[in-house]
Amino acid sequence: MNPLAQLLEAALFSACRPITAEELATLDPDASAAGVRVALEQLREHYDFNQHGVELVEMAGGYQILTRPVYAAAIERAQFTVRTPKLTAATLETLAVIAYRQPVGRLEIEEIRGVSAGGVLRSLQERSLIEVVGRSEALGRPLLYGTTALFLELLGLRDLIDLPKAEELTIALRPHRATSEGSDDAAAYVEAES
Amino acid sequence: MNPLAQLLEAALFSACRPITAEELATLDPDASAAGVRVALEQLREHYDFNQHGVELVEMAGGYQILTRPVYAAAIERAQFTVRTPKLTAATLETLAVIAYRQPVGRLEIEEIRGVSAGGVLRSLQERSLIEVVGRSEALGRPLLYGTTALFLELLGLRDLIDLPKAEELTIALRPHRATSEGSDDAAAYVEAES
Amino acid sequence: MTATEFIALPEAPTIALGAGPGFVVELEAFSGPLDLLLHLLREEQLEIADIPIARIADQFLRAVHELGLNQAADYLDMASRLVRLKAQMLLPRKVDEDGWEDPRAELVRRLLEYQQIREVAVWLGRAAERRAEQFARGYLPPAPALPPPPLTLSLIDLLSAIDRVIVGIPSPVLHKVVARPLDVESATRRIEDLLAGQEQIRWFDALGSGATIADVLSTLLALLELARRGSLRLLQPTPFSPMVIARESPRPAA
Repeated sequence: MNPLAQLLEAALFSACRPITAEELATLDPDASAAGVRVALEQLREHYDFNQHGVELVEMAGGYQILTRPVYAAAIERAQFTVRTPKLTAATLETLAVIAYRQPVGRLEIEEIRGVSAGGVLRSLQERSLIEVVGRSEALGRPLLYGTTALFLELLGLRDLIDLPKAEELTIALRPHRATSEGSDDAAAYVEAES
Repeated sequence: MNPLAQLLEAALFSACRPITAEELATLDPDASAAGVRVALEQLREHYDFNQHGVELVEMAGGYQILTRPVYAAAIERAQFTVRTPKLTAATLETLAVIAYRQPVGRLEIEEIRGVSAGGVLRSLQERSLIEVVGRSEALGRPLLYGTTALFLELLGLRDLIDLPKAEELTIALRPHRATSEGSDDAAAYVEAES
Repeated sequence: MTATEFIALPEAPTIALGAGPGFVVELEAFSGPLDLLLHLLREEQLEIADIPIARIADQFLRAVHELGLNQAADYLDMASRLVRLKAQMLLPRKVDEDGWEDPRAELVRRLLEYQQIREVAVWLGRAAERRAEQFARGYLPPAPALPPPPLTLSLIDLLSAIDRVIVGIPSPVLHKVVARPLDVESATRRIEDLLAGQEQIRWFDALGSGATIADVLSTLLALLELARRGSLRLLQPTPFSPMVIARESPRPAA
């Protein structure tokens, strides 16, 4: 491994969250962005080629070293660490609404899920999986929520675009408001319904 | 690396503490004590021979994977190991109450948040985010708190009136002094305290 | 099997509807009224786009009742919507009437939308499980003694905090309205004590002397509750005659 790859490995080992390429570049004043990319690639290949127990994962806009899934059961049995508890259906549904509709207010979330959302929203905020991203222009100017980097980390996603596309779902999702024109949107939606 | 060495690497990486050779042997029911020793030796040699940024260290009767000392300075400077010290939820909530209700006494803060506020108030004062701005007329003449200039600076606000208005929030909070008539407000305030 | 016996079926809860004496289901299996509704439709292999409202409304009401969800406002809200829809569907309309809007359209739209969200939620759940198979570094040596990095505080964080505070506020703190509280518990005890001693009592006995409006209301609520539980009977022998409160011999619990 080249010296930069070694430094990056040490840095990634010492961190407990994904580190962006930009952050990694600050480690060595002489390192270029391209150099960091090459070194990261070398590190990834080294882990794969030499069949290490860990791998380099790209996630939430950054890089992190994680153990390979195949060892999870043995490590848990030996009680060296514990797996993150499963998310409840209510949590997952609320996250799903926010992930696709963000920025989205509490009222819309409650309308879609058919249940009140106060408790779930609070707990998601406390766990930093969602955050307030602004306020709506609507009456009462309610707070709008969006997902955080930690949400991506929890799901092992690089970016929100890794979420399933509308056309990949069995039923087409209504495109969210920010990205589409009102009238076309409504027409397309009615079509999808029939 | 042999399969046991891979498993040991994953386990040592994910463990929350140094792990003894005996504990490591529990990972694989087929592994002998000798086998674990051989695999650990292979792991150590692999890290050294391939000039990894990390090394296998034996200490306090257990094994750990640690970054090599030569990288310590660079990693410490980059501060990847510590997340940026965000304020805790309790601190932020207390700060939010003070920002909107100032001047406000400890009792009212505790009433709103439903928990005692002494520790949080002290820590906010130590960080110069809040300060004592006066005493209430109520029984015992309790101290009243308000936010500081540093508070505005950190939020990038010119003035308290740049905060979202109470009426823009879901539930109207009591308007803060800057936006309302002194006398009425003060009257309401004395009422609230008694 | 009674309605109080639940078996955990995490993936696909099966409900024995109609045929059996009750349900076999885990309460937690439903994340809301729309979920329950989708489940009923699936069980009966019915199309979302063409819901037989009358049938599904009855099944929903029965499910809510038997699952003990009567307390949950969200379920009751849906139940009342379904009952209203059922009534609307019964209204006569001309065969070739233009502009007739299917009263079910809104419900169908919501169900389809919710189904999409469910699909995404399942996807998210799988992604989270896959991620949970990979561990990050566990042991971190103690942090070096460096000056703390600059404090970060953002308006967004503060707004989130305000939001959390608002959710937690029990009531506006400016006004403390001390209402004369209803004390149904004491009234219940008083009635039960009286009935322990005698077979029948009168309304005025139950009320006691010097009763305030709060006492009258408390007593009335206590009587209604006890009657609902089957602990007593409320009788009025003739119109406008004083109410008679009679002890009921305890029945075996349903």
